Amino acid sequence: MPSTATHTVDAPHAADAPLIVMEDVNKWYGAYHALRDVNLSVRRGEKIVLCGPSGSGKSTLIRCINHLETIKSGRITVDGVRLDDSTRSVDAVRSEVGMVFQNFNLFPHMTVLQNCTLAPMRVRGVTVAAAEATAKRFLERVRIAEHAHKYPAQLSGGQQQRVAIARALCMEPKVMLFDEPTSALDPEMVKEVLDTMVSLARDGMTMVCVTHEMGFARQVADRVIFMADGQILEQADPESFFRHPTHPRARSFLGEILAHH
Amino acid sequence: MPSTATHTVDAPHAADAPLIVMEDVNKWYGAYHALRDVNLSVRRGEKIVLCGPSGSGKSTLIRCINHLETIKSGRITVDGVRLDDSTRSVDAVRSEVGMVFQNFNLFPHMTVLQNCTLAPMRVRGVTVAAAEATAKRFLERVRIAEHAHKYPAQLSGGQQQRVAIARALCMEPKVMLFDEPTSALDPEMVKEVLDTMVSLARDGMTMVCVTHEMGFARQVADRVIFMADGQILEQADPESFFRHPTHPRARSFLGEILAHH
Amino acid sequence: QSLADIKSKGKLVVGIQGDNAPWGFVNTQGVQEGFDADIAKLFGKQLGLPVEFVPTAVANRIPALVTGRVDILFATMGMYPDRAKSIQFSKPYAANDIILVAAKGTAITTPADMKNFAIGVARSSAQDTAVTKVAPEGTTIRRFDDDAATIQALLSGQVQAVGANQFYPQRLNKSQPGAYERKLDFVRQYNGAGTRLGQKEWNETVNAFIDTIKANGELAKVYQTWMGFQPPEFPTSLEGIPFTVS
Amino acid sequence: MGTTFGLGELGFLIQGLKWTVLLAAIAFVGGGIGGLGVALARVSTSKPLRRITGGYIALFQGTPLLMQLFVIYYGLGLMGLMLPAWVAVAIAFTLHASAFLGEIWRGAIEALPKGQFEAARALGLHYVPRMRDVILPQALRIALPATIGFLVQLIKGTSLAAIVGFIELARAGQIVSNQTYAPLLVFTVVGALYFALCWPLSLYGSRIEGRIARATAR
Amino acid sequence: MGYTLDFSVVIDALPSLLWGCLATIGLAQSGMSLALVIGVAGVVARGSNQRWLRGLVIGFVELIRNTPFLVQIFFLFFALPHIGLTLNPTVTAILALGLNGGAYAIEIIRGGVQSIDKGQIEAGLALGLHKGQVFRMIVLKPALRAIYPSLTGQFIMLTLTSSICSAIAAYELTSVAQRIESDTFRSFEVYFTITGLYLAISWLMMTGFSVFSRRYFNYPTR
Ligand SMILES: Nc1ncnc2c1ncn2[C@@H]1O[C@H](COP(=O)(O)OP(=O)(O)OP(=O)(O)O)[C@@H](O)[C@H]1O
Ligand SMILES: Nc1ncnc2c1ncn2[C@@H]1O[C@H](COP(=O)(O)OP(=O)(O)OP(=O)(O)O)[C@@H](O)[C@H]1O
Ligand SMILES: [Mg+2]
Ligand SMILES: [Mg+2]
Repeated sequence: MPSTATHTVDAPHAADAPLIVMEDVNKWYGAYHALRDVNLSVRRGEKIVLCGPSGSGKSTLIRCINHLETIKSGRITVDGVRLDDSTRSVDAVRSEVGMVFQNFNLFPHMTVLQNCTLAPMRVRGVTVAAAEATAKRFLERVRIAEHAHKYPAQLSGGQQQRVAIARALCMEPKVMLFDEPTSALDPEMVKEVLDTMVSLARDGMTMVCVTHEMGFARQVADRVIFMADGQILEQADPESFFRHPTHPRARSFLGEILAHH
Repeated sequence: MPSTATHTVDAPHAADAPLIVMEDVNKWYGAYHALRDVNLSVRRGEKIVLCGPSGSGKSTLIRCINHLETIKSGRITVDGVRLDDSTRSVDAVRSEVGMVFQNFNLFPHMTVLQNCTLAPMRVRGVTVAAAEATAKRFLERVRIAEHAHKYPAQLSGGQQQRVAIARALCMEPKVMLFDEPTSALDPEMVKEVLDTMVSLARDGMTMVCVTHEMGFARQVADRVIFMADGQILEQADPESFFRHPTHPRARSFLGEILAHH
Repeated sequence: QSLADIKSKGKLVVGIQGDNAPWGFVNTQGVQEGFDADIAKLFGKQLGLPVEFVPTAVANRIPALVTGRVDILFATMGMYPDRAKSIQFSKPYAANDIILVAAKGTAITTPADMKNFAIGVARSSAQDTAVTKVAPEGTTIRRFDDDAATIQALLSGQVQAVGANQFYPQRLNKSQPGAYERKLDFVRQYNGAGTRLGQKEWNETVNAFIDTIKANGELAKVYQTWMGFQPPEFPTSLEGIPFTVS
Repeated sequence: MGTTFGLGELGFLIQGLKWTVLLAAIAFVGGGIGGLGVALARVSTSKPLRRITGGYIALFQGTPLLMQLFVIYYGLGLMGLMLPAWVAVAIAFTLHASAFLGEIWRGAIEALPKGQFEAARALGLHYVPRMRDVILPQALRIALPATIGFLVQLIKGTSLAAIVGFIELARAGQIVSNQTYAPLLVFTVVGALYFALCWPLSLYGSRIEGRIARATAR
Repeated sequence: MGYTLDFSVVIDALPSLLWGCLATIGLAQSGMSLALVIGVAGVVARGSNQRWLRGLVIGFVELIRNTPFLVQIFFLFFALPHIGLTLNPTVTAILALGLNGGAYAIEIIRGGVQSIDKGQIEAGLALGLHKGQVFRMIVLKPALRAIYPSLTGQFIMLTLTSSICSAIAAYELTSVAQRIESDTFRSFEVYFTITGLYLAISWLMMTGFSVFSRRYFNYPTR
């Protein structure tokens, strides 16, 4: 697959080259400057946790990576493919990037299995049988195979979110983006989803997660990135970030988050 | 006011009599048994935190107290008035019980001030001037007086929830019920609402709170009640409850809640 | 209801067509005009009562009469035995020639030729009755709400011929001079005034009035004004249509 | 006899337009009052009341307006109730509009979040202030676009009053067309007049709709 | 009033009335199908980035919604022949019903599409599906479900509107009734009867719609 997407290769496509590179990215919503000169590079297999106050641009950042938002200036490269607004580059990138949303966004009129087979069949042109076999494998993986023939509305939030993860995995992406995957869940369901994500991380998946689950960050993140006002203000490994946040805004943010726990 | 509501007084109306008494309460939703033989008595000035897994009946329990739900069997008495489905008893109880919802439920077509004066004027027959004076006092109290002439949509979630608290207080209730008042809020806003609730508790208000904010429970609760499957499984002071939960379901629930914090 | 009732009411309420020039129509000043209106005014003059017109459409002429909304119909009512079961007709006071009109080149010489064409008529009109009776089985007959739509259908080619009354040809030739002609003559049909069944005295009053205007030349004057020709001979009886209450 | 379409004819059509507006206004006011009652009955706790109004709505939404006018106008006459034409027409249109507006407003009331009802009840507000101060102002605002849409339908529907002898716009058009024998021209003008009357309303309706959509999107 | 109701003429005419009902249902069905096609196509065109196309759709919708059906059908029947397009009354009626219903359907379906959570579309795009695929496979069905009541309500209205098609001599229930009335002069009986028949037709259609909806929208929602 990747070989079809090499029409705008910028960097040597080697195994140690970064998987995602954002350079001087600026994003505006009308007059609002949502991302300011963002630079970020994600290695293969790296797990990144993105945090920061509401409105700081976390969602915007990860949505730019698979071109759900267009940027004003700067460059974004995913696995050697430069995102340049062309349909071909967008297609190439999207089929390598899986995304999981806060509100699951499962398709309500399709069963769990249909949710998982739709994209492989329509985008990759895989046969029904092959798509279903893959789907079952990943549903197994998120421990929800027995609900394959139910509709999303018949599942709990935690189960839905695990299906959403399986659906993204069925495209066998190189990187997974998570946008607050547990914040719409009841407290008891948070754990089952986090467990799934932890096991995914253990298997070596490259991940970029927006989340406020600090336990998760401690457990799996290689790097915690703190954003505010559309800028990356601090990056560090979790231990140092939680122990000694250097930026005052990061300190006060951590204070608020942890105060009532 | 209470003197007009004594037509079904069951207990001596003394200062040390419990304010709320639920005896053998059973509630069904169609074929679903939502509350099973619930017994609960709340003293004047007592602060109770209700917790338990989703669907355990916490909301149902507090909604029964002010007759938003009708019960199948058992007795509920509030400040000596027996709730017996008669309009008079329901009126008497509702005007003594304030309620704050998860989704604020402010009236969007009225200003903050109008939200707060509506019920005192229509239910208690208070004059506009008196109602506004009271409203301003309580808006002051929740530190939101400067927004009195704004509409709910112009406020943040935390501000809206504080208005909802003030609105309930304007009826000068004897007890306040809270149903997950912070769970629809962004993390940074949770604190301002909890602070308001803490200060209310300090002033001696009788409170029954459904919440998963364990910090809050530790700080103000006189008693933590754990529910599951429509039953009260455990009651204890916060320290013992968090240290040594006796019921296995309470233990696993606490484990899940606290795991990722 | 008798003459006395109407006199005591102080006015004569007449059901009339509101949109069927030149028989009965409301002009652009909102005033009721036409052949029937003039006849009704003569009747009012004879009774010494002011006339109030209630414009009706073809479909509600009879309901307006039988529910008592009007005292009498001067509403271009063709006299048929079927209608005579619902209302009481007077003696005839007008005649109407029912014909078939088509473009000059259209090959219609006998009623049987109608089968090859779509024929338009105004629904429930005398033309409708005549064409329906004469046309061979299987002829396409299209029934429109009124004369204007029927004529428009012919002009725009939606039908190739129309069942017409004596006024159609001049209308059609005004928009396309010399293009249309009379193809077939069906019937001469007579119009009478309508009253409710069983009102003997009221029917006699109306018949007496019609006799009077036939005799004193008033009817001829009205004929000249609206049709440009003299009234024909009127029959003294029609099969199945009593002119008087028996 | 025959005339051509000129200023006099246009004036006549505009006379008809006045009746169209008046009829629509009567229907709208009558339907507004009746519709409020129907909507409240539909959301009430009384099952018979809900059933009866439900049947009433089904009847009036399930038959053509033309038939309703005819049956009420002449049906009342047949029952011996002789009303002036405009009263009969006003009754028919009021009944018609009540059914439609009642259904529109019921939908709007039910579309409100349940929390609004509960918050009002929890504050101890009784039925009348609960409806008047909390529920209806919000429901009517949501329903405004649909209400305006129905008003446009109603204006167009008054054309059917012609069958009971009203000379409103459509009927005036028919009359002029029968005098000028130019139905195409006449009905183009009639269409344009209806459009001139209805379009501003429609525009206003969709503007409000947009505003509500933006407000609820937040 | 000296008038007694006599339904015997209606009973005699029952067969032709029932044929009229079938004709009305046929007209309505064809009109609805056309309306649905116009509706979906119109929504797609309305969302195109071609300005003139959007303008055309908006203009069409406004024109239809703000003029009476009678004027529209007259126009099609009498004006189209002037540009060489002579359609028979039935075809004209179907076309008029389709265009009229289509204009309303565009607005209704558009509302349904807008009611779909933007997240659904984004989830589809993020999976690599194209815009057209997202519309067909993800948006359309839930959107139709969301607006199903208003769409079917509009279709019932369209069926009742078809009674106006008698004005261009199309064959349907009202024209049959008018024919019987002009033969028998039994206006009340005929109008009472067809009022009942229209009620039966709309009831039948509503039943059909709800059966279809239970079949097609068979997935649960919260
Ligand atoms: N479509 C949009 N149009 C205009 N402004 C937008 C849009 N989407 C986001 N914004 C603004 O951009 C800023 C960043 O938004 P973003 O959603 O990326 O924040 P976030 O860090 O994800 O916040 P949260 O924690 O609340 O999800 C916010 O101020 C937001 O209001
Ligand atoms: N109106 C209703 N009709 C039917 N079942 C209901 C209704 N309301 C609640 N239930 C059911 O009753 C049970 C208890 O509901 P309740 O809302 O009291 O739970 P809860 O403890 O407040 O849960 P949560 O933490 O999710 O708010 C649940 O299983 C719920 O599905
Ligand atoms: Mg976000
Ligand atoms: Mg709850």
